[in-house]
Amino acid sequence: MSQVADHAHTEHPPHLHHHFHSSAQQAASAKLGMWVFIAQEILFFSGLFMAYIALRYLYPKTFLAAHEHLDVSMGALNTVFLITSSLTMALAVRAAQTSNKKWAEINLLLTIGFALAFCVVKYFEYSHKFHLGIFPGKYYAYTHIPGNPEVFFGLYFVMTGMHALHVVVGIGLLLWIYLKTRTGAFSAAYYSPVENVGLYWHLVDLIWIFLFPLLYLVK
Amino acid sequence: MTTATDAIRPGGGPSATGHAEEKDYLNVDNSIMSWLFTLDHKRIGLMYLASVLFFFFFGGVLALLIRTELFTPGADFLTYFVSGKNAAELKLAAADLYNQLFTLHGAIMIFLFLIPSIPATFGNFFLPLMLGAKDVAFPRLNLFSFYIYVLGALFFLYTLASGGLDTGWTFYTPYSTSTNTAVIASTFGAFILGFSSILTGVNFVVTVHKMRAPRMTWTRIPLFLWALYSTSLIQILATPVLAITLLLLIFERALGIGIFDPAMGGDPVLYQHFFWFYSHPAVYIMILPAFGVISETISVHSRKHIFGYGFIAASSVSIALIGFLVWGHHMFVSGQSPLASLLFSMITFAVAVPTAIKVFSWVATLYKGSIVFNAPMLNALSFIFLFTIGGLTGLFLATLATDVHLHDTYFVVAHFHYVMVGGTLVAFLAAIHHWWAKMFGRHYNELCGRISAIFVFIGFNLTFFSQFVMGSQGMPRRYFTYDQVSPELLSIYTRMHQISTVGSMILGLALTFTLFYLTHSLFFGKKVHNDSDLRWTGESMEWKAATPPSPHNFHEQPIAYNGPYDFKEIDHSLGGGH
Amino acid sequence: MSHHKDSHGSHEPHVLPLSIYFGVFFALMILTYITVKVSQLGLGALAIPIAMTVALIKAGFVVGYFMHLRYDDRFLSLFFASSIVFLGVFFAFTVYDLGARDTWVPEEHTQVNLIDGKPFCDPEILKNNDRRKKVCDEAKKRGDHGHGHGAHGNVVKAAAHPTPAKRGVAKVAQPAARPATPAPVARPTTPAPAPVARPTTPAPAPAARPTAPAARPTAPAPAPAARPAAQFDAASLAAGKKLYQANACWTCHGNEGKGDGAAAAALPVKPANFALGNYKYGGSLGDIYKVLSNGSPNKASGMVAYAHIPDNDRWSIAKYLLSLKK
Amino acid sequence: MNALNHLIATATFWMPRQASDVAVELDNVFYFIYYLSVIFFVGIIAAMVYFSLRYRRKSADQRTSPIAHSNTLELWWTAIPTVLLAVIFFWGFKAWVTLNVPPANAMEIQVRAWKWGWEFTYNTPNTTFTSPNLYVPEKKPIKLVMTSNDVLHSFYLPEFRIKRDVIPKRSTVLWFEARQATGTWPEETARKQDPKTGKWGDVSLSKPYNLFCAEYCGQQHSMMMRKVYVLSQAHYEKWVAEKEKDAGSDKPLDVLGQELYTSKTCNTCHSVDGTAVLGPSFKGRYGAKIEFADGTSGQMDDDYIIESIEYPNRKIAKGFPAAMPTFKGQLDAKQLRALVAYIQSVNGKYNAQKK
Repeated sequence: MSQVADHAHTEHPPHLHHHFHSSAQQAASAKLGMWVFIAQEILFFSGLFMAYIALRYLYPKTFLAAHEHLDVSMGALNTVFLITSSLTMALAVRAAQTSNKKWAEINLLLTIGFALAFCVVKYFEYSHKFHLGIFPGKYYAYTHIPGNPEVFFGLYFVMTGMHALHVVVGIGLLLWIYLKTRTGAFSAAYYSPVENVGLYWHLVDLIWIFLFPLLYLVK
Repeated sequence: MTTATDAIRPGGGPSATGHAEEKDYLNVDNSIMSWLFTLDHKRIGLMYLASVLFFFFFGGVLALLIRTELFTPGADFLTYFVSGKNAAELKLAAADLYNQLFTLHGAIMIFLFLIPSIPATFGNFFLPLMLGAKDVAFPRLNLFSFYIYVLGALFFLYTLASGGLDTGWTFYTPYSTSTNTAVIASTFGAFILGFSSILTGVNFVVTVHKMRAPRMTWTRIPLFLWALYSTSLIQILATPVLAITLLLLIFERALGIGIFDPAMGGDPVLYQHFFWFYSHPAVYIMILPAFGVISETISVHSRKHIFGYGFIAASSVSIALIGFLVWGHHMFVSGQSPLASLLFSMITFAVAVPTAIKVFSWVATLYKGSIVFNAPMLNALSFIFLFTIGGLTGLFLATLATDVHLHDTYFVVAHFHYVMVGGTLVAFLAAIHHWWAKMFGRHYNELCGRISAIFVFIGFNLTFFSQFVMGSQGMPRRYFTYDQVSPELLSIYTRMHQISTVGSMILGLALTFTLFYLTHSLFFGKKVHNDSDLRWTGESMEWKAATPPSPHNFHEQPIAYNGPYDFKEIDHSLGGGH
Repeated sequence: MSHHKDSHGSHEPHVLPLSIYFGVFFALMILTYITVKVSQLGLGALAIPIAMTVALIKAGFVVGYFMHLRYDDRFLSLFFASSIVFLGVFFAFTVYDLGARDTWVPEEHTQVNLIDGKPFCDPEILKNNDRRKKVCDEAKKRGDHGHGHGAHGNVVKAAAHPTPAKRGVAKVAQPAARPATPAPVARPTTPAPAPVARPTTPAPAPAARPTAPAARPTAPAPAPAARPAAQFDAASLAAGKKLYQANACWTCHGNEGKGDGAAAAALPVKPANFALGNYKYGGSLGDIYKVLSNGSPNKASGMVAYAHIPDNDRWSIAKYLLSLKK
Repeated sequence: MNALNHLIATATFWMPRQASDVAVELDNVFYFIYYLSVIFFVGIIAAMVYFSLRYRRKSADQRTSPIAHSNTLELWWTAIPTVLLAVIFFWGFKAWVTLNVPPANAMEIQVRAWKWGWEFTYNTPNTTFTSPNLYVPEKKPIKLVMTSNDVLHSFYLPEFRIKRDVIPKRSTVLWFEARQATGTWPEETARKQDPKTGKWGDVSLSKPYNLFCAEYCGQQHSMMMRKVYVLSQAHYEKWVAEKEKDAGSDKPLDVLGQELYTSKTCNTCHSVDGTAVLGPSFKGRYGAKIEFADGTSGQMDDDYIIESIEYPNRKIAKGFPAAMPTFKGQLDAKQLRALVAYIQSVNGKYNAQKK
């Protein structure tokens, strides 16, 4: 593999791909790629928020009546979990940047723990609704909410379900990063994967920051 | 390091004078695994080329079936393909078949050919070469997006097997949520294809930003890359909305969540907003790369610097941005509020201006050039002819008053075929002929190339100009039979349909002929030993690489001393110019 | 911007001090607490803007510090901002369309949501919604309060046994009378809760009333300048008059619509006097049509919903009532 | 009929015949854009062909000009198209406003689209009737209030240049005014030999307009076409009278009774589930002895019901306000019997045979 002329003075670091000239270029490319992916995710969720706005405009009373059946305490708990997991994720990235393997592993485990807690709370919330007969769309069978609650709960399950799916994917990524950290793959010179998974996780938290007030709180 | 001064001979690298034993990207490793799991952007480009062409011809066959059926007002041709006890039952079964034919023709052509064709094939192949880079920024992501494309295509084939699709490529609710054809399978297929498009876009944006050759500033990159950069912006920012729309449609059918389905309390016009917010920028995804190819071929084959480089680059990006504001002109008669239609119509006229600038600049490039009528140039000139008609007829559809009459008629069908087939397909042909020698190291038969360009032009005009007349006379779109029409309209429709069907036969033959002589040249075409054998070369960086390029494109990093259009034939003593 | 300007060789990461991380964390916690408390004050129409601004501030913290955007390459923030702008464009145009649908022709307003606010098992709705009919019949069979959520219902406060005290949860027959005063029936074009524009300011703010041409197109088209209140076509006025008689509206509203019908004496809430034009819930064609279709928002009044009258007849009656105004 | 031939003559190469004044206006807009486009198109293509031929490569090293751009040229070919586009936009918008705002005195017809057919409902002072094809008087603005039963359809009259989608659970509006009659009522016919089959048959002489469905709606999207007949005012009234005559219907008594129970809004004061609203409930009292406000009492039988409908204040039930209006003159004998039958069926005492 012929070396590019201006690369002679540093030996070839293991993580550098052949088609990049310097690890700075590679790190910058990875970060730009991740941010472009995040822009795309934002527009993906924009469709759901647009559906929320349109349906709330069509059914104001139903939305008010139906969202009282959502449990604010569970939602708030989830918000706390996600924000703390965001903190521990940021600390994990910082630890990787300062080649502090031990703290990186601890923070990653904490992040995974909070993410799992989020899923558990979500499980209880869903199971309680199913118990009441509140199923999405045409399977809806709870007669105590006036107006058109099928639409509200259909939207509720799609939005929180899509977000929960992203949380589960996030947990998978975090596990993959955790295993690679244990094998000592990351250091101050090469921490792009940790940073990118961190960006993805903060995006998941960002989405929930908007989901929580819109669905659970707004009167 | 070869210095720029002795770059008289375009092939800068030592391999240019090397002999056959120097390995190029094609014969470096001939095992199947090396092709299927390649990370080389050139090989991925070729794999895209093969699959894109397969689906193009598959969609083309569907089109020929549709045209043959419409040759006569009544239901006759398709009744041979269906079974039924009596004439009425045969007619209804044939109607279902017809609906599936035009739906699959639309969906396959758009999702599987038009969107990936130029960006994924020539973009993958030439973007790194033109930037002087070794590969795209994320090669594994590039291979992953190819296999997502294949997976999406498999879903479409599965749809064919399991009951077809009869909702039209637009999947409008509430019909798409109530019909019993395989809507979920095809929407999921389109959803996956969307990701292939997004990831290609991510790859291209990062590559253009971060991996340009030394001294290659933003004003020195070829216009083909400006077009691909704008296309990638649209792919990244518009396709996710299609993804969420199709997902909601799948939930709508499976769970009946009632966002779009009026039976459950939703609003079908809201679906049209969601759908067209993606689908109008998508038509710019299809046409912008074609603009890029035409800018390249026109300037190379008239050996002249492109006229108004800055304006063309700026118009590519501005088309991409304004393209996001105009989707409502698809919904003027669909129950959209009159004031919103007014707003959309106003902004749609704003998009027409940059497109006009491009066409004027291409024609101005020909002035005082040294033009040769080879296959790429003939296709480029026919592109300008056909795209000008396509663009101008867009004015009728953007104007509020005339769109009410012309919406959902054959006028619209003719308009978007002039822009898609006359535009993107003809540009695709121009690109294939322009870069054929560079890609495969073999020459196609020049006479065949010219004949195919001319016959595609003739067949195309016959097929679709007649549809303009039929459309403005009121013939609605997606009609299986038109025999109950009043007599004086019936005579017009029948004559126009017959001309159109004959034209489509000529177009079909011309394209099959093109496929034939190109594949023939792959095996028996004259080999290109060194760059002096090439019939033409450009000044952008892909011409500095070997023919066909080596696995890692360049032996040493090329430096962008001059712009992509500073041909040696340009005589600076003639005065004028910047 | 070519890559040569970046630092050669290994890439020194820009590391933030720990204090910033924990500072941001506490800020987020406090902001979350604020949102939850503010939402319980029940500010009505103000709730959404406040909630959104707080959410935006929180998002700003996460994106700026946790995602490191403040210290990174300017193009990243540009790209992130562009995705927000396109999101805003998508919202602005669609909400603008939803809001302005029937500015020129009243019959065009979206009728799909007329069931909003009606009880779930309202007999009118069940007539043409057999899915719901099955659900309501099952609920009746299992006793009226849904299947067995009884005791541990406290987790979901509102879904507790339908105690009439705090929440007028719908008894099957009686429509849910929300304890709050009957909010004026907002004309469907001015959406009661301001549409949620999620982040920052989407490009063209969705003005409640489109500025360009006046509410009615006063362009020099032969169409009348403004639609005068009482001047509808003779045929639908005649049809309206006939239906006014046939459906015994005169029993309460009187023959000339003065609200002096025979039965008016017995009604707790006096019927409206159309001759004087004192329409209690909005004087436009759409408002009268809505009261006719949904019944009077004031549940105490005897004005029930006449949804069984065909949709177009209701429009004719509404026009006839408008034409009674002297 | 010669007026009709003149009308057919208004068809041009690009456009079908102009059935309304609005169509004339729209054709003007169409042809304005058409000629503008032809000018631009010819200009561009002529320049392209001329440049390509004039500057054909004659020798291998033919010199080319270094001209790369010129700001003045760029400025002009941006400004001129923008101005022209603005003109097109405004003219289009002005014509579109007339298209979209129905005049106030337009005659209203209800249109219902369903999977694969149209139905037009006419509200006349004394009855309502439906017709599969659209019959309209000439020179009179017609307003169509349209809704769909199932999926999206689109009401398209090419000769009137108007089109509007028809959406389920929502009504959309469209208006037009026919310039001239397209035939008479009853239709004049002439015996003609069908060229293909050679059979003699009488062919109608009227030349109706076409009604297409323009939004894809499934299997028979192309087969739900209908005709629009424009009649002179006199012929139209004759047609309406004919249609009204055969608009009556014969449903079973108690079903007719139930319809009257809601259409005459008895349900406002009398319920059918036993609970009293304003007046006594129909259920549970049929055949029983009931007291009246003036102390007397009597049996609630068929005669009492009919009497109370026509003269409510004669025997007012005890404990209920004297608020019932008289329906005398609004219900014919058959309808009264139908209401009695319904009250019997509510109390389960209805037997179909007894007329």
